[in-house]
Amino acid sequence: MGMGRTGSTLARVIAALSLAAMVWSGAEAAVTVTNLEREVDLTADSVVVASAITIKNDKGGSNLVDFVWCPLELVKGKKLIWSEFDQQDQTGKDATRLEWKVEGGDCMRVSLAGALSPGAGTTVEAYEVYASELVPVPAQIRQSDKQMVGISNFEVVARDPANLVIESQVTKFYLPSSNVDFYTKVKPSQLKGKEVVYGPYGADQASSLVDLVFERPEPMLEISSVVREITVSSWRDVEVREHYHVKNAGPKFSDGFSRVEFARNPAPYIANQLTMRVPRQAHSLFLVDVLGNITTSNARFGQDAVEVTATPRFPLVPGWQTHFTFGYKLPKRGFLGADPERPGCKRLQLEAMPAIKGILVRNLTINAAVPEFSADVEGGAVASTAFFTDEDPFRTVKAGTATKKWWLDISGRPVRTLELSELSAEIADLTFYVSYRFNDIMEFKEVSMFLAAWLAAFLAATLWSRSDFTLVGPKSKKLKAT
Amino acid sequence: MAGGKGKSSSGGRDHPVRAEPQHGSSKTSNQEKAQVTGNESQSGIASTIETVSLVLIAAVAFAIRLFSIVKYESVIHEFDPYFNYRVTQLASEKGVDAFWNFFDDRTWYPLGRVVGGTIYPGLTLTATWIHWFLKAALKLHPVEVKDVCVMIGPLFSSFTAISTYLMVRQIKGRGAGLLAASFVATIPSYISRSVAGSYDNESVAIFALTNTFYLYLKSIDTGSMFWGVAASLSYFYMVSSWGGYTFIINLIPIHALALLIIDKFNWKLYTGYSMFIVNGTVLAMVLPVIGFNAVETSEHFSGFFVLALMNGVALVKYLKRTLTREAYKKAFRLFVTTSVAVMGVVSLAVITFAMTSPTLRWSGRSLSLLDPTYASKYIPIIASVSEHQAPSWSSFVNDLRLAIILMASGIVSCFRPLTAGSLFLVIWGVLSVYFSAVMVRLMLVLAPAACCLAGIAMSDLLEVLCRSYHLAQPKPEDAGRKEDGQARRRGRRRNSGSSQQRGTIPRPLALLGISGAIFALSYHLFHCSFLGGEGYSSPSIILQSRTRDGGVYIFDDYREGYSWLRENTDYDAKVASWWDYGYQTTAMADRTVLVDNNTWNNTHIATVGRAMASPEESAWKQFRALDVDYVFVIFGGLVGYSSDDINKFLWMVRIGGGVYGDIKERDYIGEGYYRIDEKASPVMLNTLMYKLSYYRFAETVGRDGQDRVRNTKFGNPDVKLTYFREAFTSKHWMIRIYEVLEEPLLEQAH
Amino acid sequence: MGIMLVLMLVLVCGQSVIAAVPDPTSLHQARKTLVVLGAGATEKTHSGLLASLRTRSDGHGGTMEVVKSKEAAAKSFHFRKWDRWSYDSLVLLAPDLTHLGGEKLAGVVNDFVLSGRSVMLTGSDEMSSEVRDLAKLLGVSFHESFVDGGSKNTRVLDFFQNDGGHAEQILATGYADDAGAILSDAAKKKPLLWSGVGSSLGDDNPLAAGAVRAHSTSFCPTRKGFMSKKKGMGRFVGAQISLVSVVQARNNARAVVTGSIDMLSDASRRPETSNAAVCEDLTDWVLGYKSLLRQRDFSHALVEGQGVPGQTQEVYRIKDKLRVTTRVEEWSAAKQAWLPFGREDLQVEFTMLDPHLRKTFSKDLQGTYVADVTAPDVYGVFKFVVDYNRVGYSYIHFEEQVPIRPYRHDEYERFIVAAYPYYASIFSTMGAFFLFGLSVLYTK
Amino acid sequence: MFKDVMEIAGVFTREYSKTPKLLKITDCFILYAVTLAALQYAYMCAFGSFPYNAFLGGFFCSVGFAILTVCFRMQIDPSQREGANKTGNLERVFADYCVACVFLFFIAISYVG
Repeated sequence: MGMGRTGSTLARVIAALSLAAMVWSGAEAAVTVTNLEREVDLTADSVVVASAITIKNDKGGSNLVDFVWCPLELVKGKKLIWSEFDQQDQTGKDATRLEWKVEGGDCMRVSLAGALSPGAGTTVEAYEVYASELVPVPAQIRQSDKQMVGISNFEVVARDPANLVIESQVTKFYLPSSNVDFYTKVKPSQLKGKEVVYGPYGADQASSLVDLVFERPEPMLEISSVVREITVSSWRDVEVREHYHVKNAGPKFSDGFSRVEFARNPAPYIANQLTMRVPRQAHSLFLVDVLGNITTSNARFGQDAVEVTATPRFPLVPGWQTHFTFGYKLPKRGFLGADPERPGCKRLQLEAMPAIKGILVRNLTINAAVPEFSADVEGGAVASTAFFTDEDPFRTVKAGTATKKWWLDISGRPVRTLELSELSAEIADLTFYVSYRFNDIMEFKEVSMFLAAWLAAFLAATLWSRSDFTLVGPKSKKLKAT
Repeated sequence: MAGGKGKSSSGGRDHPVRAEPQHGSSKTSNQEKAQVTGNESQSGIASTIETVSLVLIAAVAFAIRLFSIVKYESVIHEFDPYFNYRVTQLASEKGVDAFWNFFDDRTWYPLGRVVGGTIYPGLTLTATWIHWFLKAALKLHPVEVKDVCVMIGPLFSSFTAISTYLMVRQIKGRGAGLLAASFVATIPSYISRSVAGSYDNESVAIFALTNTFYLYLKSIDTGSMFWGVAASLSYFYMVSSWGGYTFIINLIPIHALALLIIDKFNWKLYTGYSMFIVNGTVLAMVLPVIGFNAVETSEHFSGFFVLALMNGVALVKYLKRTLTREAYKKAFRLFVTTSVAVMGVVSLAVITFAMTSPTLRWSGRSLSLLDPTYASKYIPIIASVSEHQAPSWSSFVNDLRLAIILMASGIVSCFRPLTAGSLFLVIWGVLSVYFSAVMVRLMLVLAPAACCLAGIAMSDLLEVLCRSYHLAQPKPEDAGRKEDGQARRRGRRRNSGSSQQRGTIPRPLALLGISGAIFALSYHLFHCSFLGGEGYSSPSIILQSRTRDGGVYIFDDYREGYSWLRENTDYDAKVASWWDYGYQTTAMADRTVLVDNNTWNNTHIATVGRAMASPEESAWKQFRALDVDYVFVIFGGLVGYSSDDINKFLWMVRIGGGVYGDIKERDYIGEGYYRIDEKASPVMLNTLMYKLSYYRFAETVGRDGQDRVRNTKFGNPDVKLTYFREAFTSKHWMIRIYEVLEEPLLEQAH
Repeated sequence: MGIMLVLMLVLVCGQSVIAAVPDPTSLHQARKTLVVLGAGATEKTHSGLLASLRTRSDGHGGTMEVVKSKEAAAKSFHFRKWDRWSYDSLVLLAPDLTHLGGEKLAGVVNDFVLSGRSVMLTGSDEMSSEVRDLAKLLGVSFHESFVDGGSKNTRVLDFFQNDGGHAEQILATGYADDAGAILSDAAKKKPLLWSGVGSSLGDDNPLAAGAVRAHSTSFCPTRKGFMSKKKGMGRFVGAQISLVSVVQARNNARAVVTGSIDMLSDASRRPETSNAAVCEDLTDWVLGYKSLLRQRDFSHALVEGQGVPGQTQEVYRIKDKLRVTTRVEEWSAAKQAWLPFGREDLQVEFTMLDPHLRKTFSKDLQGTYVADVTAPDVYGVFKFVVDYNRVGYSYIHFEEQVPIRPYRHDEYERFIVAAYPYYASIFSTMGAFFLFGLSVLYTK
Repeated sequence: MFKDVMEIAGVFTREYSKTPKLLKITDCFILYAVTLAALQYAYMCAFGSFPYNAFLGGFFCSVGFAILTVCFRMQIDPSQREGANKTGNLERVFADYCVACVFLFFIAISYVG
């Protein structure tokens, strides 16, 4: 999932596209999935399904350039938040990121890297991330109990109504622990260690939904909302403030929270620490909430990043939540530069995800404020696929503008806002940019303001010193007049 | 935010360090001033030095109060300020109009509190307007209300320094003024109430106090109505910011009376005084919190009495001037008889009027001032507040240090010569000594008086020394002295002259004396900054303890508990606790409370005290009746935090018992005195307070473990709770929050 | 209705254990009934009851299962997993039952009720101690005989009001008058043929009530030599004996407890007795087919006072006139719909610490309850309290907090006539001032 | 006794006639204000003190005006200036006086409402 990989594959994707366009032929070639291996990862916050699809271009004389894949048909009633396709080349050494586009509500037309001649086959790796579907089972536990979670109605016998025939398939579930309370049995299915395997099933297997209930030692944390306020100052650094609302979605304690219990055996699913990673140039970090500094936090300045481990004011017991603000400053150089696309513009590019990593983000809002009086401001997510753009099929992406008053602002500085929902840690990292045109003369705004203030004060002082005998002045004149 | 904080605080750190030598220098310049005032009327250079040193003093006054920010963080400190802070926020968000009509439905549930009519608005409005100014005029948008509130204390103490300087200069010349200012800037007992973050009424009130006195003295000195108006305005500010204004409204008449008695009456006094009383009273009545009290309660009567008297005197004098001698004699006799009669009638009326209320129309607090034993006898709530106790002598020495020593000699030097101003200082000093001896809180009123007197004493001392130093030179020292009509100047000339004749101490001794004085001053300064840094700048919500390796260990339990309440309880949840924590709960946890630090309703507080003192089941019933969802107690037993609820519990019992008969103090006393160990009374061990405090405590410290506050074993190690459920306990067990359980869904048969 | 649709969906793809039926917020969602047959009750002996149960549950779009006590007790029987229940209501015709789905009866059924589900519990003279305990948990204590030796269970006797001279075959007529919330008038016309173990309710238990009480001549033999004059034995005598007890938990879960399984049998469904009707009513009630209320759309608005009339405000001022409206609906199982509630005795209280005023709602044509109240002359945080608590009907308790504020500083009346002299004096003084000023300026 | 009064009155009127015109005017106004205050007090006693704040406003307004005027009178009274008169000329005094009066009226009105 590395950023590098995304970048490197862009060229290949384009090549693939042109190729696909070349060999395009009207007649749709029929495709068969000879083998489907799905690996469902339930250890993380969000459900990750990695499937190896071995397709074969069987009957039909024409080449196969693309095929339609309907993950939402295969995984019933789950919310897809990310998907990508890679195709192994013959050597099987490195993979090609495949281009796809949405087709019909919940299917995608995936175009292969190269056309498949009749009879030939290849393996496409689909990688799908679904919003968390884990529910605590039971909904309430005692503090001494283990935290059991379950996933329900998962289709282990995938049947794609669209156009695919799946000849044989296996579905593997990877669980966070080997303590499995319950799993629906569909022969042949077996539990070994932290793994539940369903299949292999033939083409004639009846579709069947399964439930799994298993222990989850880690806390079910989620960032229900985070607002990132990025302020570019024409003098000082780039200032970042992240307002978090974190909560633990685990099963509530029916018997309340006991400090003794917690001291005796701190259950691992009680989150007592949050770690944040910010770029290594970051400085003057702080962590506050409404009541002031959160004193118990320390930062490690590493080679590639600063890592802050913060202890919330109180341990995040399942069902509890907390709000706090994490802030840091970044030097301009390295983040703010000339915009390559728009001459004469400055461009700030930052990572879009907040500093707390590895936790599902329900709602992310980015407000990037650029210096006052800067013109034609643009901003948004830098995305390689349909994701995070306006035509993101799986989430709402709202972009807007606002103004914000900050140090020594007269009219307020322009702000670009971007709102995203359902961002999981498994998603390839995503960057945000804002680009604006700024007249350097404006840099002297602050200075001139100071001067003005000084003048005003001076004038006021002189007026005051004079005002003493203006008290009598007019009256005495009047007297003289009379 | 904290980035900014970091900056400002680091600035704060090196500021005092940087400021102290300058302060020393300002000291030396002070001596020059002392002799300048002695020798010649001000020259340009002198006045510049004067201004510079005054500015420096103000800077020091500001800087010396920033330790709390440096050592902890920019946070509001005590209990009361949290309410002020909350109201300030409201005022700055919703506007001043909303502030006046603020009906607070989140405190004193279910009674609610009319805040607009029961609060002294001075402090909060000041902060609101400053904040507004910073935002609107200076364009400092990110500045938060909190920062302003935190900084109010230091800011106004530097103002106090300036106004003190002005006042003492009015009385005793520049040197004394500067010295007094430098004393007041660094006097510990004032620092303790005005460190950064102690956002309390007193922090602005003391400024208003000194300022009022300055303007009043100026007005009776110049006899100008303008200054009279100014004085009454500043008195208005005082009234609007602190209940202690009654001190002024009594002190000034007493002073005026004294002046009448020693026959120092003149038209200036008349002008200044009458202007002050009339305008001041009307202004005070404008405030909703004072309202008709300004003419109805006995605190204010003395003013009118003296006013009447003064008019009489004025009339007599006038007659004396206009009438011929013998006619005047007759008239005088006549006048005296009639006026005596009238006076008798009036005073009779007043007394009957006063009799109409049981407390003779004295408010409880001022009664407890006149009769120190009153509160403990009748009003346990007032008595229960720690700052209403009488102070220990050590605290006098500690808090006033050099000032208290110099004060006496200051009084002496005030008598030579006795001007209106110096007389004022004397009366102020004496009265405030008495009051502060009754109520430790009023040490605050003593502090400025002591400083002024000390300043005067020190300046006289230095003056004598310097003069004797100068006498050695051949140059006759009173060359530049010009005639000036002011009584003050004349007085000064006389005493300087006399001191000159009274043979001066030899030069080396003078030098020695000067250096000694300098040493004393700098030692005083050092001590004060030490106290300011160590003693008085530790917030009560963040506690600190030294670890063995010299590091600091922070107990942040209060905020832990409050933030838990804020995050994880329903917004409309009702939280019950002892009243000390009411303001903090409403401000920090933002939850509805039953009682808070504005102890206006004894009964309601007694209800909570009674519930805390009842056995679990009946307590549960009482709390359910009040819709209470959560109860929390402060418990220091684990870490030895001594001001916890168990130690306050006896007050709860007393206050509860004061209203409800079923609570009897003696039931809670085990074997002679109040205790919680095995010998404690069964009733005590059965109270809700005990159970909530020690619930599952044995599991941490062991069944025969010790309570680290009481240093005893605790009576009942295994506490069971059936109607309350532990909802949260902070890291060091200091704040323990319990949920009041619902009624059971089913009623079992037995 | 939305809830019900969701429910249907769940029932369709219902084989999932986790996504099981949520706890019913109201009994009308109770769809899946489990009937357990045990000692003294078989399809044969109780065919009438079972038939009527089945027809009703089918008619009201539910499902019903009948199982023998043996298999119901077995661990394999799937009654609950974690906190998911597989049934919504439970009819226990098995006095001998000790376990349910492998768990102890008392415990599991208690949880079942606490989760808002309903149970009908029948005992008999051979009931198990678990049944007794369960009854105790529900607030009904079956009588125990202190006859030395022998079983603890002993039947209620009545030598006067009985059937054909058998003292154990009581003809009870002590129907509670609950305004038809539980028992219809038809049922009350004829006596109830009842034989079994009597029970008594705690006096301080507000949740339990006796639907049918014994006649004053009935008693429960507690010792050799039947009647005991000993104090405290009162609850074994006459109307103190509850033959059929109804319990409604504070979460509106319902329970019927009776000591007689024969009462429900076909044998006792005779024309001259009302057993059929009574059983029908009781099961109707316990399965939530009748007397099921819900309250919604509580609203208050200003009628006259500070602010826009007809507008709902956060805070009202003292002495404002307010209008309070709410809807109360009763579930009609026949129509499968919520219909306006018929009765008129609903009250609203305006409370701070204790009620400052109490007003009975009046109904308008749409069946909305309306009451006009005037805020008292006391400021504080008040509560509107609607509390409806009648035997048989589900409880309605609703509170809404409404602060009442005092006058604002500019709302007091100004320019009072009595004060005109003072105003006049002020202005005349000002006039005097100006005159004086002029005179000062011009007398030179 | 009564004779004394008469005599005193006589002497007083004789002496008083010496005082300058301005002072006489001043005295009139003082008298006016005082009587006004007295009248209000009587009214309050007679008709009850319901709009108490109005009464206080009016009363203090009159009394204040009276006292201000007395102050003014004292300051401009030549017979009373013992020694050199520091506080400036008539204009200065009168300016002060005006300020004070306007201020007094302002707060009185604002208090009455």
